[in-house]
Amino acid sequence: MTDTQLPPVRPKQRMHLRYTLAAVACLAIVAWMFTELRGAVVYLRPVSYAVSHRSAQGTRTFRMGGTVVPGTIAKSSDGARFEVMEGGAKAQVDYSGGPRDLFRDCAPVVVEGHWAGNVFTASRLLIRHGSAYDASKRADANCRASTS
Amino acid sequence: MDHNWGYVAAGYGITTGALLVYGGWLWNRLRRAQQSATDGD
Amino acid sequence: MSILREARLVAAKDLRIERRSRVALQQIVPFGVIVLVLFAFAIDPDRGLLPRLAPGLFWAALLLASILAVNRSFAVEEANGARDGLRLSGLDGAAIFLGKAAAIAAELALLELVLGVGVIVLYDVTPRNALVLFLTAVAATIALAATGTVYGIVAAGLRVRETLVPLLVLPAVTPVMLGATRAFESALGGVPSEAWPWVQLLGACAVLSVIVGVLAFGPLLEES
Amino acid sequence: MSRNARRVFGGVTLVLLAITAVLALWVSPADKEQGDAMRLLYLHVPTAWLAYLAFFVTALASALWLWPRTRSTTWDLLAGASAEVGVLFTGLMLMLGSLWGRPIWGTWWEWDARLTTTAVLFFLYLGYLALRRTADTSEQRGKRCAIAALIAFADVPIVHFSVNWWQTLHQTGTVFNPKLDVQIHGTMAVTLLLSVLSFTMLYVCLTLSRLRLAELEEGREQRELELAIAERIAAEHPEPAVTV
Repeated sequence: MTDTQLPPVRPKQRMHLRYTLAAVACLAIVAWMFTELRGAVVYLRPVSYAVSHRSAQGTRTFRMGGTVVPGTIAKSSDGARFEVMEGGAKAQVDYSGGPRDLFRDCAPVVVEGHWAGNVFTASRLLIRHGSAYDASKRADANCRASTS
Repeated sequence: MDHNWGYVAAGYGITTGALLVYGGWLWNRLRRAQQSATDGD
Repeated sequence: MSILREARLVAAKDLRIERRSRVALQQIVPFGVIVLVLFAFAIDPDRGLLPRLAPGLFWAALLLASILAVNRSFAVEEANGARDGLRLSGLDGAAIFLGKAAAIAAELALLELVLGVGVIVLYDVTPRNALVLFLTAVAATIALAATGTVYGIVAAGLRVRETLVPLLVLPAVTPVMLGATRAFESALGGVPSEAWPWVQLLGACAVLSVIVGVLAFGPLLEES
Repeated sequence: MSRNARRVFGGVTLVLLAITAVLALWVSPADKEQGDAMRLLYLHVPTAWLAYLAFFVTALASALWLWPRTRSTTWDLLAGASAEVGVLFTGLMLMLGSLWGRPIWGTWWEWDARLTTTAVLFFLYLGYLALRRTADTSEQRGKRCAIAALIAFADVPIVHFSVNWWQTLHQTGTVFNPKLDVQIHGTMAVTLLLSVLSFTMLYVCLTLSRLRLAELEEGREQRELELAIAERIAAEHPEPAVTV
């Protein structure tokens, strides 16, 4: 009598099935992360994207990443005006803020600010740097060679 | 170009300090634990 | 599916306790509203800032209140050896997990409604893109409730459970907080199409946290 | 390891660390782009690598503890020891990265994917250590800590691949990038390699010492518990007085 009222013992197979299903689902999510999620986490927008989505962005603040076009830097007392390029697109940047050590022609930069007409008004300027290290030559040799 | 030796010194200094503090703490505790282990037996 | 029936049983039990004790209604919801008001005090001088920060503040308030909900959900099992009863009930561990998480999710949904009205009234936010807002809220709620339930059982039975739960849960739900905030920002004031990757991320978080809970809750309940 | 082997290993580690310091600070040249700030690489990269390694060891030991056939208290203690050393190295890595970012990027901290996920990693394992400390008995500790460690480890690959998946301020890997294209050469490469090697040996020293400490303390607690039980039994059931 009492035996039948006791809850049934969970079969081990059921746990195995569960682990298999979980593993399949996890693998699917990982695969999906590698393919789909790449555009999800956006720290910065490349110049080409920022330029093509200029009207949609309005005057909202975002970060734009690109390379300083050689010969376009005009420093002022409280910042600098320069152009950045990426993916064939160029944008004029009006930066007001402190100077940066590594800011110069061909420097890879991130500017934080918003569009004001065709000019990007930036309040912050960050310098990215590459993953290559060398004692004798600069990492931006390609940019210099292609533009000069 | 500014060579930023200050940041380098701070980085190496803090790392050395932290490792020394942790290592010293570990060494002390280990010695005391070993002593009490041999005392207990 | 007996597992869903068992889960409904556990969820109904938890919700019945909450309906009778009124802790959720009289303490957790007011707490969330107070947090919302405090944020407004902190940012008061700059009126234009509040609507822009509203998505982040909404989810931060909800997150803080959800810690209370998780603690409450496991506090009711602490008294009178109720957790032993649950363990010996013969219910599937996965079903107990789903039940408790569903009960927490229901409380969070109620809280989201109240906080949503609060944000509209106090922060001067105009709701837009209802579909994005709804999907974001659903995915984030599932992820928050499931993660909270997992860490709730991890900390169950320890003397310092109340203080340990926030330390464990808050870092683990940062992706949810981030995703939900960004999706809400895009829906309310930004480019709505930019919300979809975040909604997908939230969906992935929800699925993963439910998987972890289904697998780990049973063994953890046995041990606690 | 025997007592002597431990001493030799520890001595070699210290000598290698000293050589690394000399190479990193004096012998190795400054980077053309970044100047001497680049010398922080020789500490930032090994500490980052050890954070990964330490948390991997924690996850592996936790899994071995969870599997019934290999269950042993040593795995649980090793997981705890490795996580503690890992948190130390993660903290150092964040500090070094911040000191490096200030002169080069122009900011102490930035919420990009790599930095954010690393901060989350730090707090996940701080929580894990707190969980270990608050469990009263080793039986109570084992399973919940092992599962918490496995959940937390999911963040490690996300941290590593974040710079390849997403646009970040942080650069991609110098050595372990998708193309395995090593972008450091000569004295710099030798210094980095030696630094990674000596720090890995330091990790082994610290973790094994921490494990031994944990074992000694666990053993002492066990002995004290047995002693207390024996006293309690003796107090409740006094030996019948011998009547003459």
